[in-house]
Amino acid sequence: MIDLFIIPLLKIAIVLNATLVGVTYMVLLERKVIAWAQSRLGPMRVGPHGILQPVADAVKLMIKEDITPVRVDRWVFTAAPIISMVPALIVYAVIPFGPEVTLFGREVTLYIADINVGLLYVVSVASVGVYGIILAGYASNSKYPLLASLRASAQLISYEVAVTLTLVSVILVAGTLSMVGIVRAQEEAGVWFAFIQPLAFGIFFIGGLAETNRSPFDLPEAEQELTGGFHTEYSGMRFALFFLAEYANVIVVSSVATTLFLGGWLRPFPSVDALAFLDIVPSWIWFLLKSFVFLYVFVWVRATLPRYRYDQLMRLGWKVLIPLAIVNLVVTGFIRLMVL
Amino acid sequence: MGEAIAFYTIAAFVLGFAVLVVSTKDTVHSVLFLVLDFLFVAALYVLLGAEFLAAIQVLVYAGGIVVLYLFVVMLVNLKGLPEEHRDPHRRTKLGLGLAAAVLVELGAIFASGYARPVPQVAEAAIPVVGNTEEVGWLLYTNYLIPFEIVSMLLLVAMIGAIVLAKREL
Amino acid sequence: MFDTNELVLNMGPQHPSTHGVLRVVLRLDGEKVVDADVVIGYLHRGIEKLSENRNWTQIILLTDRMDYVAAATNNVGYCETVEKLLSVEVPRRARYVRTILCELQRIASHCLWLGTHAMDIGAMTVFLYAFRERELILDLFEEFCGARLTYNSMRIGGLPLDIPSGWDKKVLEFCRIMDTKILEYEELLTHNRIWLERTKGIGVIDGPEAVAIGLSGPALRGSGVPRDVRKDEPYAAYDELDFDVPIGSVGDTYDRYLVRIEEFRQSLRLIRQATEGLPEGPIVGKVPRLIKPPAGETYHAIESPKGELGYFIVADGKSTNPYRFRVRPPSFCNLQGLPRLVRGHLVADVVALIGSLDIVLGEVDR
Amino acid sequence: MADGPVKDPGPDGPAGPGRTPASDQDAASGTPASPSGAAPVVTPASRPAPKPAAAQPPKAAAPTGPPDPPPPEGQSPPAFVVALASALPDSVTQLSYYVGDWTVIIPVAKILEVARYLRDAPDAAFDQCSDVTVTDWPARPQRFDLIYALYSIRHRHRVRLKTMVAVDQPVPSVTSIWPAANWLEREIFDMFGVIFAGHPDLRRILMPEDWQGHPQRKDYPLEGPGELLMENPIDWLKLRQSRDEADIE
Repeated sequence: MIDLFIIPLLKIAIVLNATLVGVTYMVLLERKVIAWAQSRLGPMRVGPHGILQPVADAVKLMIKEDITPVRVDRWVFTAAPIISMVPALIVYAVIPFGPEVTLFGREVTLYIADINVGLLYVVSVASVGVYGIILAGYASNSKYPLLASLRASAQLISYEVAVTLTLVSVILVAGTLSMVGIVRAQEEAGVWFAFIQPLAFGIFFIGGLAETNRSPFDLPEAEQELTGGFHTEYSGMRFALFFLAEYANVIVVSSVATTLFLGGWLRPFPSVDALAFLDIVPSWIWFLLKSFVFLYVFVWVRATLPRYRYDQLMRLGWKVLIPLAIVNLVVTGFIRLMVL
Repeated sequence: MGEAIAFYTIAAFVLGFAVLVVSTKDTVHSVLFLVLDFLFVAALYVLLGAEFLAAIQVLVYAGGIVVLYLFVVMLVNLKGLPEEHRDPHRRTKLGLGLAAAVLVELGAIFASGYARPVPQVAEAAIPVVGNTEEVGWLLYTNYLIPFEIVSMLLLVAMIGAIVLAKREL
Repeated sequence: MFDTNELVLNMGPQHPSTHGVLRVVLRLDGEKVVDADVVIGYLHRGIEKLSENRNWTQIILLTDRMDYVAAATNNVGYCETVEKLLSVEVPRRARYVRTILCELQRIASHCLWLGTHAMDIGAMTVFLYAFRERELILDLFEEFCGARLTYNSMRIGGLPLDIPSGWDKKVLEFCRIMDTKILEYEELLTHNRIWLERTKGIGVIDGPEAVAIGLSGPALRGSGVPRDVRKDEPYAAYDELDFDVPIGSVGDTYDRYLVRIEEFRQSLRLIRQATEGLPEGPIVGKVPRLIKPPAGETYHAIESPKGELGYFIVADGKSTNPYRFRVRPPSFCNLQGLPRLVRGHLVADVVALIGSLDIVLGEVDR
Repeated sequence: MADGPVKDPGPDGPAGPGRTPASDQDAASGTPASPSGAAPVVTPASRPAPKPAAAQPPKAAAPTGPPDPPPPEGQSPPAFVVALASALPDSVTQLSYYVGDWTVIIPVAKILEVARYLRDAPDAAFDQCSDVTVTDWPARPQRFDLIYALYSIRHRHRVRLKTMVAVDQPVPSVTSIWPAANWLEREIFDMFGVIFAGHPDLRRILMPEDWQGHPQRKDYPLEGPGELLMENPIDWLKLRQSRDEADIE
């Protein structure tokens, strides 16, 4: 009974809460890091060094008036933020934060589920997230959100092709679809897949930026002629859901990248015995640290780069990334065939 | 027992959403019900132990194809009145005809299914756990020709779509 | 709205990237701009008419309100025109200080341009960097004349006050800081691939055509025309100082960017020379207490950060206000080239091109 | 300026005869101006005249134009002016030099010819039309001074063309020669009501499309339609109504 219900439920509760808190602090991290990059201070007023700013933001967004414009499609308008939030959260079911640990004399795995098509699950759930964006644009019954949502979803779908192709080459190397299995494969290989598949890693990172609509691919949201993007008509908590979903997706991409390319919960250089003292640090801390590096890079990129134009973005996706990903896949397959 | 409950619940949802797909007036809502329908079909696959198929169902149908449907439905203005036709009951007749055909087909399947027992070989071919490798083997051995034909067909369709969409090449 | 018919898109007057109250009506074929109609006048305050009803000294503060990000330059242009009408000799020290102020103002204006232009293209950090340095200049101006935006910092015949003690050291210190900051901007943009893709080949215009449609200033020099009023018709102390006029080669947005970046350096060079060689002496020439130039008219141009800023002033010799006060606003004349530049580009480029022309609506509309 | 001193008899050619008609005109327009004031030259159609003439009388005599002094002795005009006078006879009615600026005064009919000549002649090469503007002298029958400020990038010299225009007298547009004049001429049309024949797009530019009157004319009240409200409320109401209707459309 305990193994079947209580522990999974506890794990779900912990992961869900950690995610939501993480998302809100991701916002603070972004504001702070960008502020430092721009020689500013960022939020400083709420708590020491603005540490409670996310709480204030959350309270503000919750007590703001939640406006439903008159001529919108009510059901879809309400459902859209939820549809975009839910996939971003349920992805965490398969993300391994660490291997088994012993807690209170009981073997506990530091992941909610290890399903044998874990990676495929991540991809398919992420592909459902696009509905939130499309429906928000459609339901708003307004020109700019519609255009922005079409752009956003076209961008998302295009880059998903490249990203999925890179994932296939990772699968080829690892020989499994299970997220835990992929980490274990890296443990056996003694090297992170980022070093075996550097091209795939690069494409995944760029594609991840584009899929989460982050700078320099953030034009569906910030393009000057499209005003606010697909969530222009949203306010209050519904807007907050879109906001949270975006950052949750950023964290998902970082976690997945960590798992696939940076050895998940493994310490750096898992094959070098001289570094064995690093094992003192719990595995999940390693995982969080690596994800944090990713998050930082996401913010860093935003502070540094200008924005692509829409046609340049599509050209980059279809004419550069996808061909590169295919070449990478073919070469990986070929080498794999030779080696085995 | 639990499996049966799960199956019937999911099946009820599948059927219910299917009915909603055809009965809803708003086309966008109808497409959305289609997505929900696909998600529950994926749940059925999970119940059958075919997780790979379930994931692919969500990825390809819910995440890919229906998005394109949604694009088309959103961009083509369907709010206008349908054009006049000489026979106003044309659609009803067509629908009845199709329904009859489906009924006959179902009857035939039932009849043949009850007529001879399910072969044991098929039982073994269905992987006990959702086995991605198994699916891959089958696709590239037993079903290689159909698989390749389907991929050619898709390629042709893609080229056709490009030719149609791009006026000047 | 997705058929191939032309679509009319209205940008502005309330729009984040039109730099004020500019309205551009775009005729689009898909995403491509077929034609653009620029609608201006939302900030028209009738400064020309107003000036014809103020006395000669009061007008100085009206000129502040035209190109409000380069107020000192406007002051200089106006005062020099009146001095020309009065045939007053401006003391050398005043001319040097004017040059320093003009060049500081050019850097401030270019900082603002760089920040907003980069922001339009999505590089938000450059925006804050550029404004950070602009603050330093505003501090210098505050110390000089007490104001941070609209300075009213000139008098006909010279300056209202001498520079505060130690001010020149601060100016040199600023030059030293600015030298390193320009490298920072360049590091973020000049070789950035996305920046190159967004600016190279956008809004290409060759030299003769740029002259014909009336571009001036950096927008003209970006097309390779070495036209700079400071060099061609020297005013203030420019004939005594050494500087180069950077020009572009292709005439696209990137060239205009490079020209302005190089102008940062040339301005610093000018400021250094003028500050180090600042002559002693009076700061105001022999100007009558009641300014009343003899009847006559003249046109005088200076190089504002935006281009050729000309004043055409008619004095009737009887009243204490100009009979006709006309400004040739560089932003107005440059903005005229916008429809030509945007034709054939995408909507997102319109934003980049408005930024690349560097307009200030206060000056366009007056 | 550098290529000027070759021809000495030249300056007297255009300047000599040019000086007399101008001074004649000054004298001629000076006398009738004082009794009638600005009243006869107010455009009849464009505006419900808000009795601007009332503002004028306090000044004894409205000025009738700048002095346009001739070049002083020994100051020879630039070569291109001499060449212009000989290439296009009757094109230069007067030549003026003041605080270092050369102004060539030409008749309205010759604007296009002169402009084209000044742009194309190799020793003139005025490729940049810096500014086009107008000075309003309401006391004069040809009330507007239309001024073109030209600059040559090749030779680095400047000249101003000036011509006198009456109200409702169409002026040939120079947009075909200098496209830069487009908006400048529109602004003049907007502010002074000078009509440019052959302008591709003669609309108001700074004022709203439905604005009545031309604000920078000397007889235009300083405070706009508000003044109209004080003096003639009925007209003001009509104006507002027509504007509202335009908005609705």
